[in-house]
Amino acid sequence: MTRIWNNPIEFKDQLIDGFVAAYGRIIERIPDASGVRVKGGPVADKVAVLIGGGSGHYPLFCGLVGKGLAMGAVMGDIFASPSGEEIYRCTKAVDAGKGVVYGYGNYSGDVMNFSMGEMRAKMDGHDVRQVVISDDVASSPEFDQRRGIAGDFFVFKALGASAWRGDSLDTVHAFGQHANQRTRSFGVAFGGCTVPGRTEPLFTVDPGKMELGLGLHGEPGVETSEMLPGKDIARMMVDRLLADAPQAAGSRALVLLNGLGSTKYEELFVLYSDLYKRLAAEGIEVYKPIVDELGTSLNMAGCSLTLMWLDDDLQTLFDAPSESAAWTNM
Amino acid sequence: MTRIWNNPIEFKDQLIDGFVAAYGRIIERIPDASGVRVKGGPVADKVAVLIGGGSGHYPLFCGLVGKGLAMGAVMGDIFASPSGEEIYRCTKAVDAGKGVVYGYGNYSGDVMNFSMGEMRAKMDGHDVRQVVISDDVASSPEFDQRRGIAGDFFVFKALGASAWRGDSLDTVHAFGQHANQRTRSFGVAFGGCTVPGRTEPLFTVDPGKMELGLGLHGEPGVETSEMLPGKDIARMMVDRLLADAPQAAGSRALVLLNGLGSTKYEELFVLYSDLYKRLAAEGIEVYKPIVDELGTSLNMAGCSLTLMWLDDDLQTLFDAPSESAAWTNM
Amino acid sequence: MDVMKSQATIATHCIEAALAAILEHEDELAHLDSVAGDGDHGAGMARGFRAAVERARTASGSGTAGAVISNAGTEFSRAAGGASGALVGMYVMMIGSNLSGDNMSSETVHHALRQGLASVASLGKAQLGDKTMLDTLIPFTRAFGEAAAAGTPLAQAWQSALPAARMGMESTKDMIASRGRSAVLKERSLGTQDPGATSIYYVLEAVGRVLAEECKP
Amino acid sequence: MDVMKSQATIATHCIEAALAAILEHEDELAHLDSVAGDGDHGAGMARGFRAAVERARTASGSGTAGAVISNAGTEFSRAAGGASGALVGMYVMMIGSNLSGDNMSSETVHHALRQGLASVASLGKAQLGDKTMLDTLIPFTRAFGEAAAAGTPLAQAWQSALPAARMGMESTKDMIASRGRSAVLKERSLGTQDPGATSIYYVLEAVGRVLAEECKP
Ligand SMILES: Nc1ncnc2c1ncn2[C@@H]1O[C@H](COP(=O)(O)OP(=O)(O)O)[C@@H](O)[C@H]1O
Ligand SMILES: Nc1ncnc2c1ncn2[C@@H]1O[C@H](COP(=O)(O)OP(=O)(O)O)[C@@H](O)[C@H]1O
Ligand SMILES: [Mg+2]
Ligand SMILES: [Mg+2]
Ligand SMILES: [Mg+2]
Ligand SMILES: [Mg+2]
Repeated sequence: MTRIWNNPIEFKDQLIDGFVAAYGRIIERIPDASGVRVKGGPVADKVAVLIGGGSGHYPLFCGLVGKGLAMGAVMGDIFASPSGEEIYRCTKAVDAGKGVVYGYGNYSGDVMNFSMGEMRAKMDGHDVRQVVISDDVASSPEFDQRRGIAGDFFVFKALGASAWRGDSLDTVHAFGQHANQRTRSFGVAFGGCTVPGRTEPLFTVDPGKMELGLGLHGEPGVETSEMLPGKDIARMMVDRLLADAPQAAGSRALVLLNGLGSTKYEELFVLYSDLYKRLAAEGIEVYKPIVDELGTSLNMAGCSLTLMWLDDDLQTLFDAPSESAAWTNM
Repeated sequence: MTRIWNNPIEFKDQLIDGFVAAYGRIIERIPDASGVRVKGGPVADKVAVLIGGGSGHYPLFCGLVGKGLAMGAVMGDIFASPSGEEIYRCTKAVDAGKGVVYGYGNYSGDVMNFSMGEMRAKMDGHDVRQVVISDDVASSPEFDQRRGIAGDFFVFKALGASAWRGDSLDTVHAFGQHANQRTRSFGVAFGGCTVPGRTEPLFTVDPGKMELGLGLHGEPGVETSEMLPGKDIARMMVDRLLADAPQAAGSRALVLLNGLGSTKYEELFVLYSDLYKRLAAEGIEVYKPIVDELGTSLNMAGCSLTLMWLDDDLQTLFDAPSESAAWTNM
Repeated sequence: MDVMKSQATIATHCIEAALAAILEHEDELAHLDSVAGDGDHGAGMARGFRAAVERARTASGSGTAGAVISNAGTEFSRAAGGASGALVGMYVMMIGSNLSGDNMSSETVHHALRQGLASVASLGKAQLGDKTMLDTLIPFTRAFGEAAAAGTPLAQAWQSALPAARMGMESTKDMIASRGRSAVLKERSLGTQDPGATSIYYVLEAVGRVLAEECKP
Repeated sequence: MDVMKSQATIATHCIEAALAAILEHEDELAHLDSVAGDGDHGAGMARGFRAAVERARTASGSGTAGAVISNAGTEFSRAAGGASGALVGMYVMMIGSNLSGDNMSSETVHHALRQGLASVASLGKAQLGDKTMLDTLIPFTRAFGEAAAAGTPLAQAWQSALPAARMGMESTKDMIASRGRSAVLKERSLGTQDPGATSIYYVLEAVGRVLAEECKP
């Protein structure tokens, strides 16, 4: 459960305050808005990638703002999309005149609010594109109806790298869409999280059970299963992802095994010890795997596996250096 | 609780296997030993820093092996020091002929095992020094009786940077000692962790209470207190650390607000929003603060605050670039 | 319509009553939203109406009822975020901006309610039966419209439409969500009333009480 | 001393019996260690003895009792890790390497036990009353020494020393730890028996049973 807080109503503002105080060497607060941008403001001649969504998913979203990554992040309350007004304000604060690409996970609240923000920003003359991430294969059979979960990270990395090397608005947008098309995730949950100020978790999982197809906002899974040993979870995750692999996408893939909050690194490595064998057996050539927490749901117990099938463009974008509070690569 | 495992007895081996599979671009397994070292083996003409301890604390210890950081890590079972034999084997596997500095937290098991490892390595002609980290002010009034907790990270960074820039064995060792002398931590716990294969947590905290002076191995705190709002926890942490500040150490300090596992980033940022004000009020000039998980205790709920008082040498060492699975800075 | 207080003041009281109703039911709304959603519906509605009340009070001195309400809606949206922030904010704002002048008859209010409803439907692309707040709003607006067409004054027309709204709200229990977060969980949402349909009913009910008290015909 | 089986075989059986005793009490040891320590004592002892048994079996064919035991101790240390890995491993190894030849009398065993004890004391720097395994080992070794001096054969001397070991173990309940992990917690450890003092007692007891069975005088 969430234990450290002063007043639940002020939770988000205090978390932004603390984040900005801690990482002021990388980011700065956007004046009069619930968001942050790269230190020093938008960088001339670069398309700005603006990412965002509800809070409670750190390092999504503010932890991924910095050189080679997003130009800014707009931050909603715990599990609540930021409002159209906040998105509009942040759009103005990151646009260097080259246009803005929004990147966010596909949830109806986010879609509505980002679209309202876009509408207002366009009225002010900002050129805006959207990449709505839909990697969660458990959430719908139709690709563009799916939710966005930890796959956000790979798409943001592609968007950010494309923007920072100076690509045009159309190109950045196209790479973001392309990255999303090639990204798939599947998650499992073992226990729900508790939001600040409440004492009961959003959902509970019976002992000996697990939830398949978790949501990143504390939503329970789409079905319940017996709790399985690591190697069976590994098999199931790989099977579910490969059953839904993008067409003609080759065999090279980035891999992210992502912890949701309380499922810790050691467990993830044990799971990975089965995953990598399984992926190899299925002919997947894994590139620079990551086992970490890159999209959390407060202290929810669970994890997800994401694959992004690579081509040379996406590999180059992933390899491009970046520096942010939560992700730095050289 | 720890939920993903196949067989508790094989937990450590599988976690090493998974870690090595995931981060093979940075590290490699040390043949015939429970440890990892930088990919390609020890680097000629450099002192080797060998860190280690029980597992369950990721990114301590294996996550901090890489350029600019440790040359290798020796990994014990969950919460158990690695054995003298394993330490001996890893010492041989990292020494490039310039000597080895051990860095580890002060626990009696680790002290005994590292000393046995050292004894055997010395018999084989390896030049070995030790830096035993003792940052936890709650654990004893006497400095060198104290446990090592998240302060390990700052000491390892100093050791690693000194070794990688080519300092002599004596110099690397001296910087490590110096870094430890200037490092202080204090932690609080809200709930215990559960080790693989068990269903009960190591300790429980009554609702509405918290434990002061947590151990990094799931040991309960040294005293119990009422649960406090964030700003009062912040005040207490700062007070406890400053009451024990190193003599004549100036006012510039690195700061690490470290999550133990289930106390997540948003909570830590809320806490930091009070901490930074408190530190400023006490005249501490904070340098590159970190709010992250750099020393965990499986899924224990709690956090600790670490300060390392800087001088120019230590600041240079902290700023030196490094690249490992869990910590990269440019 | 004959009122004792200024219509802007009544409008402000409506927003205040909505906030009070949401705060009273905040835990229940959180619980409903946690079954198949993310549990934040109570907090989000409270956040929105808290901000809306502040803005309404500021606007109330100088403005018309319409100005108070549209300002409150804009502020609701900004502060609340989330799906309901966008939808309810838009609803309130569109009602406000369609309440022309100071002529608050049941007919002008009906016109405003229809515009509000249309904007929610077009923003959210949901339909009757999708297990959303529309399942409360559509029957409410229809029943209100019938009363208005029959010449019923505002406060009574509002009262007379509440039972339809309540039935609509309750009907969401037996629906499978197909819009919003809970849509993913399909059958899991069965048996639980939709949080948005519930909160908007509480709001309508609270507004009804203010109108009954303060709009003396 | 007159034995039916080879002493190396008996030594192997002792290690096997120790493992069985630890496995039987693994949960209890985990629990004792979780009060003021890190809860891994049962797992660590089990890990150590599991590896020790394998090594003992391999060594048993060709070696003496001393070789079996010292090999088992080395392997215990390597596999177990932790404070008890170092200490118990060292203890077993030193006993083995001080059991000269095949003459396993109560006197030679007493000599070996004293060497084992001394190595544990010097490695861990603990004393009687510090709430460690020494509180079991010191009284055990003293009582065993007295019986050996009186000419009691090995198996009986061992039996006769167990009550002192048990009393030592039980006395740790009322002690405040001043060595090892639990030392930090001081008063918190009061009332709980020391895990290391407990596990080593189970080991001594199990070895006693093997000796009673297999060392026919
Ligand atoms: N597309 C939509 N159209 C109409 N109402 C919707 C839509 N999506 C969600 N809702 C309503 O919003 C409610 C959830 O609001 P809330 O929990 O505040 O937002 P979020 O889903 O972003 O957490 C649902 O119960 C439903 O009534
Ligand atoms: N310095 C010491 N001297 C003697 N025995 C010790 C010492 N430190 C620890 N012990 C013993 O080791 C036991 C704990 O062992 P274990 O839990 O396996 O190791 P760890 O403390 O490394 O987790 C204690 O109960 C105590 O009996
Ligand atoms: Mg929400
Ligand atoms: Mg231990
Ligand atoms: Mg919700
Ligand atoms: Mg222990």
